[in-house]
Amino acid sequence: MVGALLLREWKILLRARASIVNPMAFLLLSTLLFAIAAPQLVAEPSQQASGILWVLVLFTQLLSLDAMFRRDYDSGTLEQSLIMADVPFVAVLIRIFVQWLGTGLVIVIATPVIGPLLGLSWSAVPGTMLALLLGTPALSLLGSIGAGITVGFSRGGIILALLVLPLFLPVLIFGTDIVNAAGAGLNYTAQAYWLALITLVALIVSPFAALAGLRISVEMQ
Amino acid sequence: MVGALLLREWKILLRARASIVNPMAFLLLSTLLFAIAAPQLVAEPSQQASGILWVLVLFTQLLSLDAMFRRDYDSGTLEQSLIMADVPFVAVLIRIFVQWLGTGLVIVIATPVIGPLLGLSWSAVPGTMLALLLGTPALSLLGSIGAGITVGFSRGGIILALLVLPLFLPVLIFGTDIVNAAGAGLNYTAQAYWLALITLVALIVSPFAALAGLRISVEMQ
Amino acid sequence: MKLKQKLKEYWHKLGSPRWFYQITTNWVTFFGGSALLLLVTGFVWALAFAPADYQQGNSFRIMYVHVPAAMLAQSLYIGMGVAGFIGLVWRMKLTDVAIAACLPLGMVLTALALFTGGVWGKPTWGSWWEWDGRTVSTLVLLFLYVGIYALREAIPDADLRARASALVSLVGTVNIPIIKYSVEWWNTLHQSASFSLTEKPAMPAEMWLPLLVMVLGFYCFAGHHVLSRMRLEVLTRESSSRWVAELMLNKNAVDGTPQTSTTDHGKG
Amino acid sequence: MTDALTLQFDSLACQRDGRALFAELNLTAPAGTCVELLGANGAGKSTLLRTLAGLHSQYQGTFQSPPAVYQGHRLGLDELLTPLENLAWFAGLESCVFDQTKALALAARLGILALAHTPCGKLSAGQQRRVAMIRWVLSGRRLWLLDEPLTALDTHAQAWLNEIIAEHCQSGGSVVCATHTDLSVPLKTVLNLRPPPEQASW
Amino acid sequence: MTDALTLQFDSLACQRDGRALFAELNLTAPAGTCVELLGANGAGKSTLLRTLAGLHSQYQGTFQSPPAVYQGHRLGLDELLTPLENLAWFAGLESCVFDQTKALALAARLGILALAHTPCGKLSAGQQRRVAMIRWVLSGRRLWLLDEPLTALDTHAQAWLNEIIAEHCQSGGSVVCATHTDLSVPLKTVLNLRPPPEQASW
Amino acid sequence: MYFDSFAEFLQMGNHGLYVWVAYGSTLLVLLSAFFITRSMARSGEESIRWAILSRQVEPKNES
Ligand code: HEM
Ligand SMILES: Nc1ncnc2c1ncn2[C@@H]1O[C@H](COP(=O)(O)OP(=O)(O)OP(=O)(O)O)[C@@H](O)[C@H]1O
Ligand SMILES: Nc1ncnc2c1ncn2[C@@H]1O[C@H](COP(=O)(O)OP(=O)(O)OP(=O)(O)O)[C@@H](O)[C@H]1O
Ligand SMILES: [Mg+2]
Ligand SMILES: [Mg+2]
Repeated sequence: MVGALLLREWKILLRARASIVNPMAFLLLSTLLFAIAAPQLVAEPSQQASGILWVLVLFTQLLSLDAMFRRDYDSGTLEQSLIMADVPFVAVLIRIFVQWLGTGLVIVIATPVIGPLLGLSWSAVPGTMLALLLGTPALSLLGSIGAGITVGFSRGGIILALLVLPLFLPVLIFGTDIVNAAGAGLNYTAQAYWLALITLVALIVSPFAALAGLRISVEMQ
Repeated sequence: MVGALLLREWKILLRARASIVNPMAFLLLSTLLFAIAAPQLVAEPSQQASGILWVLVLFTQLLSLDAMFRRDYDSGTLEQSLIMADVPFVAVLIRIFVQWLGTGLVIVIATPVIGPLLGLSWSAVPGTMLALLLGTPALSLLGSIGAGITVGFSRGGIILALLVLPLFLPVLIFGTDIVNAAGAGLNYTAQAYWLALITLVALIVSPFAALAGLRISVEMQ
Repeated sequence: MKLKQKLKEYWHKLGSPRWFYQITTNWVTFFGGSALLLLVTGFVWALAFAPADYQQGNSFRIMYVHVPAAMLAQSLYIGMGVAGFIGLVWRMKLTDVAIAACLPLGMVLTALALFTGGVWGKPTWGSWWEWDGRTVSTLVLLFLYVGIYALREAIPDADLRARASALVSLVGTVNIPIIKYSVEWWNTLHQSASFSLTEKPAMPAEMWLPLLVMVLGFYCFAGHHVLSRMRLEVLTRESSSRWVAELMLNKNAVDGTPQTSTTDHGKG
Repeated sequence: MTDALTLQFDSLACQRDGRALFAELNLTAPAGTCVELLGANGAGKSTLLRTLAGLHSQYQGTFQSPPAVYQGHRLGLDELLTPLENLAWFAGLESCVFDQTKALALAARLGILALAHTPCGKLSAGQQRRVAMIRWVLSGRRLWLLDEPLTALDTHAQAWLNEIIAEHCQSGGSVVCATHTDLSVPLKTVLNLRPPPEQASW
Repeated sequence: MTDALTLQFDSLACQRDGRALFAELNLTAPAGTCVELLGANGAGKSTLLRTLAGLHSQYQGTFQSPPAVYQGHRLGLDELLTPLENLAWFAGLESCVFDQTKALALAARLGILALAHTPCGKLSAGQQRRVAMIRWVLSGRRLWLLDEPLTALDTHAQAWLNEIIAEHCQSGGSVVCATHTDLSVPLKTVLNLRPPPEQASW
Repeated sequence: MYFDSFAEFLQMGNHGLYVWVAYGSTLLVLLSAFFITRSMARSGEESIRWAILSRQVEPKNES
């Protein structure tokens, strides 16, 4: 089951090729926006870089969350995967995983490029990548709850933001903390464990909640 | 014609009531994110506040642009308004106007609340409101071009961002400039004229471009 | 063993609308009356009789409205989470009414806590707003409220709206302590606050007694508010059953309705 | 005037992805005719109708057609608005005054009077289609382009559809209707879409 | 085994917005029957099918039905994927091995073999419906819930649909099919949805 | 009474505005919440009563 589902996602990703490049392009563009709007901020390595980077990550995530289940919902595929799937839970989990690959992982890989552009010091880059690697799965997982419940609304984007951004807060706090600590050369093991814990809890809770939300959305049709 | 079309938009707005509150709530929420991620930034009145405010405005705009034509496209109403409208141009313009009411105007009204939270000095608030009042219509107008062209894509969100963010740059530059000048107590008439000019040009060009984009999207169906 | 059985019986009865309506008649009266009494006492006491703080002076009196509003805002949210849980697990329809009643009240009380906090902050901190653990978690609470409100507005079907808001309030409730502690932790790490909200001043009794009265008054008010809305919904749902007909027509004839006795205290 | 209402194709052929869909069409249909567009699945009926409506621009040859009402698979009703509100919007689009009495009379005739104030999102598939039927009649346009209008209609509604089309033709309008089930209207011209004689080799 | 395939309703009635749609249904359909679901527009056919599929939870009474294939108005085909890829995904969902030979044989039978590698977004309405028909046959599930399956099908395809349903019933499967056009299959049970006798007062 | 005069009570040692705004907003919130609920309850009960009465009248008319 997992294989066939992953194969499908992979094929769709290849056909709609733009979707791999996009999160990265979006990140770069927002970096540019910041550089233009607040040049003092990114002029030199600074404390704020971590904060701005995380905020950008959240926005990228938000923009891509809205599309997480949308195409499946519109085509009726979602409804079918709830009815026909052996284990609907797995279908949802795979969707979340693929969304993470397309945003979280891309962001992690892009960090060495984006971070310094935003004024992140080089020494902080490995720590930042670790923080993102631990934190972004939680964003995708928690975000899937909101995405599942708002997929039926045509104006879902902003309701989705309202519902999930509060959930993102702890990730944001620990994430920026790691980046700052890494920049200052401090130890950040404790915060990393916290992030990992949040991701773990999200992994256990989110797919069920997302599934419940999707069932409601499908029934709303 | 204009009356009937506005009446419809108004009714939809009333039925989907949440959509009025949302852009404002989203702005507040992003303010919060910034404050948490980069507390040093918002701790005291600062130069950067204007930049951050404008970036937030752009993101809010982006999130709501995606929904600009989406529901009409999905229901087939868009296709009908291209075929049946006496002057399709007017139909598009009204849609843009209503989107602006729901985001741009809301942002202008929210500025006295959001601005100071982001560390904008009180003296800069009137100038900021003027800048937003002049600049946000251009954002809605220019954004409609991208929204029209991407409405057919299910993953439009990020492609849309890539298409319109470059168009937003001039507005961003003059806009932050006005806010900074207002904060420093300088004269900003020249920049205000520029912004007004951009909005005017956008008003003349955008609806046609958006209409062309919509025709392509509908043909792609 | 016996207790368990009793509880179980009670639980099943809760599902019966008629029983719910009857038993809460007295509760509503009780909550309404106590709220009136406590709030009037509390307001007068807090405004006119409680001593001023030796440092903050009379602005300290804002605490007597600020703290109850903040506490109730959180409690109502937790209440929504509990109602959501019950609604999801036992499919009890009344829980959605409870959520619908808690939601606007909680939202305005959160806003009120923010507002009174800001008003208090001006003379105390010298600014309307400071980014601090408490303030941030309250602001987040407001967003959670607004989010659920927006969600409810967006779903036309009553049944699905109930399920969706139950789910979201439940998820949000789980998140509340996480947000609260992480934000406080974050704050202590970043800004060493020039003020401490977490350390309770060793207040003398004449200071905290009025606070206790106000807090209790707020809770009774919320109890009255939520219960009356739930009762109205029960009546509407059951409007074609015999007991409602008897009740309503009886009330009409006598005119001294049991409700009005609880509704007078608004003038206070 | 009558000339403007004539529907005329001169060796018209539509393409998709550069591939010709059907053999070149020639047709002259005076006002008052109902053209029944037949053809196997994938023959190009929907594409032809969209071309006539101006929604598809890949075609060769020429056609002459008055401004038309087009009804595709997506109905064009906003699900938050009631049937009446949707109809009022359509009237507004054409800059006409909305004739509510007539709309209600038609709703009564089509058996959806009770639903006039229910949001369209809460109507069943067939009920929504009935709302769309009212819109054709209310529109001032004389040519109707209908893509499988019998879809989701029950027996009554199918009869009404035939009636409405017949009345429209009688009053001088024209209809082009893609369908897989025969329409029972007088003055019917059948236009059969056949595959192109040979795929043009280029 | 046969017992598990029996479709059974005990005073089943669906609601929308708390309003009962049709009179209580009672039915016992052993394996091998095709239940033809009739009723005027808005009678509740689609709602009943969605209830049976588990997509609608506002109902009273009980029903017993095996896991089913459900086919609503939205086909559930991803428009970027080809028919074969879509079918493979459906097999994957059910944790079955995808039988490509059988799928191709069916595609040939339904006349869409040439389109097996064209993305579904580029197929016409009827062609997409044919792809969906293949999916029912390939699925292991024994009950099919079909909502107006004749939509958009041309005459050939309609005949195939009848054949496929008949074969499925012969091999011990069951079908519930909402339709406005009679199916021509043997062993047909007609279930007529009528409005509830009187709005139940609760 | 903590204050010596009514003017002092209003003044609250220069913090009067803040204190009164805070208390005023609280009172406003509580009172409006209460009155909205009460008017909802009243109109709701009224319409229920109407429905019941009209139902009791109708069958008599028919028979
Ligand atoms: C907008 C700003 C403020 C917000 C959002 C806010 C929020 C809160 C919250 C959520 C509580 C907790 C209530 C509970 O559950 O026990 C609280 C308690 C309290 N606040 Fe504020 N507050 C703000 C400003 C202030 C200011 C300016 C002061 C005084 C200088 C203050 C003093 C207190 C005190 C003394 C308590 C009770 C402490 C305790 O019981 O632990 N607050 N506030
Ligand atoms: N989302 C909805 N919310 C509320 N009511 C609905 C909704 N969808 C349909 N209804 C109502 O429920 C009834 C049954 O709808 P349903 O779609 O099941 O009918 P149907 O028998 O399938 O009709 P058709 O032949 O037109 O497809 C209709 O009267 C309709 O008005
Ligand atoms: N978006 C598209 N891109 C490319 N080719 C398409 C597209 N849509 C349809 N086609 C192809 O064009 C041909 C005609 O499609 P069309 O939808 O016009 O057929 P139709 O006659 O309406 O069929 P049906 O009876 O199934 O509705 C089909 O062979 C189809 O494969
Ligand atoms: Mg077609
Ligand atoms: Mg139906």
